[in-house]
Amino acid sequence: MASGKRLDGRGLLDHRGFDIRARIIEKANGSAHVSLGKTKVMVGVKVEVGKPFPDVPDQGVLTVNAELVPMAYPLFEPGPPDENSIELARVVDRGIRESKMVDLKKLCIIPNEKAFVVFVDIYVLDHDGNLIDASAAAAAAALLSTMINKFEARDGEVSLLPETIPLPISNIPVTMTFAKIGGQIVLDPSLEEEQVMSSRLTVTVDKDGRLCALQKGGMGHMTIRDVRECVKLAIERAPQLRKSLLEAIGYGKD
Amino acid sequence: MASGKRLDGRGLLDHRGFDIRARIIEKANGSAHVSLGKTKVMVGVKVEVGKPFPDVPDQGVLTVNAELVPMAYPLFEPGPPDENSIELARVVDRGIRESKMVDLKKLCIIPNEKAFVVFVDIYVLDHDGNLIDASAAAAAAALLSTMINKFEARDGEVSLLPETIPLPISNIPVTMTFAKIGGQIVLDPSLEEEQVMSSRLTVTVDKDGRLCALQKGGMGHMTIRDVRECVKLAIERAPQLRKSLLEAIGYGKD
Amino acid sequence: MASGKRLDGRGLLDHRGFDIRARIIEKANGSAHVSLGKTKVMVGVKVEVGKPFPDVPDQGVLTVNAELVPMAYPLFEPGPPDENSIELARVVDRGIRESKMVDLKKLCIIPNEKAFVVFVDIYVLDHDGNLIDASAAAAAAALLSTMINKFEARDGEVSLLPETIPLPISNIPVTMTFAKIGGQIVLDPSLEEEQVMSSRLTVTVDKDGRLCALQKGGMGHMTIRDVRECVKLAIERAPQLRKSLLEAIGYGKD
Amino acid sequence: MPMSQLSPEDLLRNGMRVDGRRWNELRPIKMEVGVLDKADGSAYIEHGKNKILVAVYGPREAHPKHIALPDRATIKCRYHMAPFSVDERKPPAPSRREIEISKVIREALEPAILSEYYPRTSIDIFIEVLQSDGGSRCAGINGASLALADAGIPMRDLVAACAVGKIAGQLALDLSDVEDKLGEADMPVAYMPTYDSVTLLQMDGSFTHDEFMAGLELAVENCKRIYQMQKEALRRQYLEVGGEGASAGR
Amino acid sequence: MPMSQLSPEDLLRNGMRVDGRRWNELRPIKMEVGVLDKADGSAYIEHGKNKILVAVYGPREAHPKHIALPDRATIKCRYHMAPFSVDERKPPAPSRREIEISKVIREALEPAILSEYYPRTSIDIFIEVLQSDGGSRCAGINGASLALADAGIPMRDLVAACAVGKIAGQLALDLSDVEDKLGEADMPVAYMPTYDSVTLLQMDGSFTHDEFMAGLELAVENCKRIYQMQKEALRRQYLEVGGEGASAGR
Amino acid sequence: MPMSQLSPEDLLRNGMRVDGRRWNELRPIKMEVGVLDKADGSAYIEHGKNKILVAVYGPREAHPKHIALPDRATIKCRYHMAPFSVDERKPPAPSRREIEISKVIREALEPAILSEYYPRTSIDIFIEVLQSDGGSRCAGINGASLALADAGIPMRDLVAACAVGKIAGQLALDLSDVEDKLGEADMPVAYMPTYDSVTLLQMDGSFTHDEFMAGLELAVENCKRIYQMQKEALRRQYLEVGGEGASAGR
Repeated sequence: MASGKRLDGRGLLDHRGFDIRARIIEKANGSAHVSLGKTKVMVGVKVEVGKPFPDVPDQGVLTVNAELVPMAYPLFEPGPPDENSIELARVVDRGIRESKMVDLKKLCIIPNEKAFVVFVDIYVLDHDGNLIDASAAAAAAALLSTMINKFEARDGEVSLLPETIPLPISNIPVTMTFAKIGGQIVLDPSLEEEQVMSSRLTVTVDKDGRLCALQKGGMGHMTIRDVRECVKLAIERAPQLRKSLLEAIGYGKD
Repeated sequence: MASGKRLDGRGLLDHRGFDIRARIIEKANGSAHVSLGKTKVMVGVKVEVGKPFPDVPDQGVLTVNAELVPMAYPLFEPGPPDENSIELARVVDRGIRESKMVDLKKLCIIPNEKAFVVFVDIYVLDHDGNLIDASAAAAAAALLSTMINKFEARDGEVSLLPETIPLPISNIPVTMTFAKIGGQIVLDPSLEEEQVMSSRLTVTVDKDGRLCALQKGGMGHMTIRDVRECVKLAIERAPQLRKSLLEAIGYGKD
Repeated sequence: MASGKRLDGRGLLDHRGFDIRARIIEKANGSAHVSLGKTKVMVGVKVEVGKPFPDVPDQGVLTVNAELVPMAYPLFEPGPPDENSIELARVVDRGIRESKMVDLKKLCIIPNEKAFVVFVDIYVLDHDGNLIDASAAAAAAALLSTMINKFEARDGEVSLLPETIPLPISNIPVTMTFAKIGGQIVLDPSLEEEQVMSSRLTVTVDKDGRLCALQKGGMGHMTIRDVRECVKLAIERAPQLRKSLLEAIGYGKD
Repeated sequence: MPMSQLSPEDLLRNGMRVDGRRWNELRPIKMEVGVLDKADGSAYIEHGKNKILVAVYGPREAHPKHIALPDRATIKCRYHMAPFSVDERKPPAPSRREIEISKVIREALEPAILSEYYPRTSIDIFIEVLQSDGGSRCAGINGASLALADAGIPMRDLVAACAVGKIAGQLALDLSDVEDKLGEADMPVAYMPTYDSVTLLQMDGSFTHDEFMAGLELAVENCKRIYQMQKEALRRQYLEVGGEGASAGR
Repeated sequence: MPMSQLSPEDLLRNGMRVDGRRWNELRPIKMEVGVLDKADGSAYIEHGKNKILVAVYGPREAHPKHIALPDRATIKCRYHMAPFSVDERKPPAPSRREIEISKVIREALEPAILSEYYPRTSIDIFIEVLQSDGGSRCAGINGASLALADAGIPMRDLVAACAVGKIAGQLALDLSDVEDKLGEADMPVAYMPTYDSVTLLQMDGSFTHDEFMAGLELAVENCKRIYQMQKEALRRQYLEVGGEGASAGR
Repeated sequence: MPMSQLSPEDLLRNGMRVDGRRWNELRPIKMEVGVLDKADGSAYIEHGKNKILVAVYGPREAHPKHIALPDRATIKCRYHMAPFSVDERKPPAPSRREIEISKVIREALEPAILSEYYPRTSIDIFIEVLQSDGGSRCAGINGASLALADAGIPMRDLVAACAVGKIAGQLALDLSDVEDKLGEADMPVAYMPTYDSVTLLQMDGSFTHDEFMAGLELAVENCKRIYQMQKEALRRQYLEVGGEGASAGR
């Protein structure tokens, strides 16, 4: 890597590129399958009618869950979510939530009583590194593809109508993960790279170039200088990555 | 077994015969203790007032649960139900449910609001083989012995009256399990036989001689010819077995 | 110990003495930290509005929970409560409940509908023996320090007012544990003593000198004669111990 | 629904209890030994309406291995109630009450077991309450003693247990469920006659010192009666099959 | 919401089913082998609207060790539904239904696996249902056979599966979800042609003896058709990369 | 109930925060080392209303054994909140939030620990939040550094942590709970001065690039101040007992 090339031939800051297919699970309100190199992640979005949280009675509910199913990697085991799947879900959740991607106020049906509950389920199918970025992209694509039913609320009863509209979206966050390996910073680490990295930094950038989430991971430390560099790079790269994501799913065209 | 005799002296298609005692747990609405050879199973039925399922708002609820308590066998362990107890409960459940043994429509109290919930709890006490047939017989006997309270429903409130009536019954299924051992088919396998069988087939037959449930088990396969034979035998034998079960508990006499 | 002296220099029936600090967790309704030798226990009391139990619809709810957090002792492990923490919680619970320490009738807000729920959470921080007595003292001190909100109930809705009043208290139980070591009975065993004791007896005495709870523990037996002696000693010692507990927290002064 | 109509004063009328017993009377007790096939030892006990089955496995290999002790057998005990054993269906997962009772029953039986004879093994006691009506932990201990003996586990003594309580202001022996719920105190006691020792002692409610002293004596006296019944049940079982002793097993 | 508007009689109109099929017609089936990177073998199957991914790991070291068998490989199988695979979101924890299906699928595949070749190892089959629409256990078995072959696990035969049911009083092949829910019977069958044997057989509903006989024959006939599709899928995969046989793996 | 009456604009009035602090002011901090008997190292920290106890066990035998690493100690970390530590009672089972925080705290401390000195052992860090008021993960890290030093675990450096956030449109140091909930961003930072490196960095909310740069600098500056307090706390503890260094233990 001293020569500026990585094991798989990429340059230090080359991204493997997303291959995205949206709307592939007809029974879900939204869905997307993302390949990032050999990493494969599926996200399904289900929208149901439930109760708003008491502390935000005028908003819908968003919940993100991740499963590292044992199919994806020899060391993943069935069972309740472990710290890795919980961290993954929570980092993706923060990117969506803090960028205000989904306009939760528009998902309230009857304040204090009824609201749409948006379940974002991340399903990791094949693990070849950088699950966070693949999952964040799949979650974004799935949400952008999500259709919800129109409804009528009358006397506290809600009936869903057959007609559907897109989920109200007000931002599109983009997530990039950098790894520190040897003395170098690389973008979008592969599994092999993750196994030797000392630390990683995940940066989520919203449509206005603002940071909405950061997460350092890994057993090592990262110098202040490296942190600054990663954040700068992420802000620079975000618009291009967002554009390619939107193009891949044809967002805004229909 | 080449000679057509089994280790315990039975002929290939001899049944060990049920020894049944019903109504032995006064605190339960219904109960039965069944011995099948040295296998011992207790079933208790509790009937409580609950809520109907939203997709069948005009029916009572039936739920079957099985516990292989560690007392029954050195390898049974305490803890949440494993695949064996879940399969046992679900096979017994299907026999009861698909034969429409319990008339669930008559167990609705107020549609969408209140219905009787029938808990059938199978408790395996001593394991000497063929738990399915012993449990199915015990469940049937317990349900046939079950008394429920009359009730008054007024303004959405239900009050149970002291007077009791039998649980509404509209069919009586009978369950028989066959095992394939060597080249032979045997009825009602003992534990020793289960340990060497290649596969088993459970057949549940309703009062009109119709099949209402099948379940193949075991690590081996079973030829189409054997399957046909088992089903034929089960349909032939069912009436006699049903008769002996009803006689044992004195059903229809009181 | 033959000489009537214990390893730590105490006489057989010497108590290590409680060091008590109450009202140390501002976010809790009540709290206390108790040191008993090197044993340290924290108790926090939270009071929330919930539903009374159907079988006592006119009473508030009291619930005692204990956690032996792994910080406190090398052999304590994280996870759901084990038999030791459950026994600890239930013994402390019985002392409080059976002495009628908290006047639960006064904690009902709307019968059948709303009542105060008092959560007593025992948190063992450092384990140097006799967790029961330390926890019981901490729970008593925390409850004595507990303030609850005044409330207004109108049309089935409850609103809590900012003004607070003390939790209604009608008794103050005192708990003492004796251990049988060699042929001797000792009061307030240390961890070292617990490791060699054959059995222990916990005695809870109410303000009128009545027994309200007993619990024998340990793998050994205890002669009838010893049991009688422990109970007699506990009843004799209770008033003095209660007095020192109340003085430590300044109860009745403010 | 008799309970909802009863008040505490109804528990004792003219010295007569709800089920017709006097204050110092035990409920009818039935004991049977060796009732299960797979277990190494077993017993069935009816005590009033309590119906309890006990099985013992062991001494056998300790599982998982790390629970094995170098100097004696590990005793495990599970007290468990069938879902249909109580008025309202009990979910199958062990409740906090069942977990505590499992512990105190184990500690009630351990003093009687010569566990030092079988280091590195495990002796497992399973108590299944098929119907419960007050006093099931005592009845479970009585049955477990028999099942241990039936398994041939060498014991210092049989453990016998019964409870003493207080209803309508009076001491009363062996409370039923309704008496326990409406009564003022309950004190289960397990006792080894040979040692004049308790192996289980719990109490909740309110006892004066005098009531406690009298109650303890009443409990001990009736534990001794139950101890005789246990011996009789073992004798019945083993004389029938050829006269082996309680701890000789099969 | 088409289901709430349908009644059982609507399932068959003029011999035509809701999705336009005849009584003895399978839904469209698509099979793809070797679709995952980390797994030792994998397959993706679409069967009507069912979308199912299967991965196989092994033979590999058994974990935990105590599950290892001295004379053959331990087969483990997990059938699991994604939360978004069904109409109402399914919580991630395995349901009782999933646990039972995992067991019967394992027992449907074990007869085909030459597990005695790999003692003390474990062969792990993971079936993830991404979308479910009736018949997912059969489709899962079909995919699992392919994934096992793709992993190079030596097999006696491929296992092929399909279901036969009864709708509006008539036998019907390969029920969809709505047909299963409104229909009168469903019988999933897994079959090994070389042995003329079933490896899975379940049924619920109501079948006369004659209906059962006819249904079984219909199921077997269509298992044979699916078996040919499986062979074709393997041939496609391995001819492309150089002609290895089904059980040769990579 | 002050929160329900506050709006985001109330958080900063005339440059003054709700609790009277300026934008760049830390809350009062109190540190105490060696407060527990059984643990190998311990510390108690108050940071504003946060009250946190930290215990360290180890290096000790790894349990269960399979977690042992051949080349270094396994670091385990549990961040746990007492049920009474927050406004509404928290159930005892670890929440998803607690599980994530346990992971990031472990990864904040690992870079400082010379774990390679103790292969095959385990070093266990237990952080119990007795009262929580915003910033508890940073306060937990500060306490854990002290407890590790108190346990005599050799370290590359002490780790110091604090958070920077944004309230009413302005950067603000060390947010309290109410500021965090009503504010626009929060960024906890853990820092090793000797390496000028972060070991924990999280952020949620909204920061422009400039705000981030300024915020990071503010955080680092105050981590350095906390670092001095940590050294002082250790000096106090060890000078009193005879002048041992931070990593010398007892």
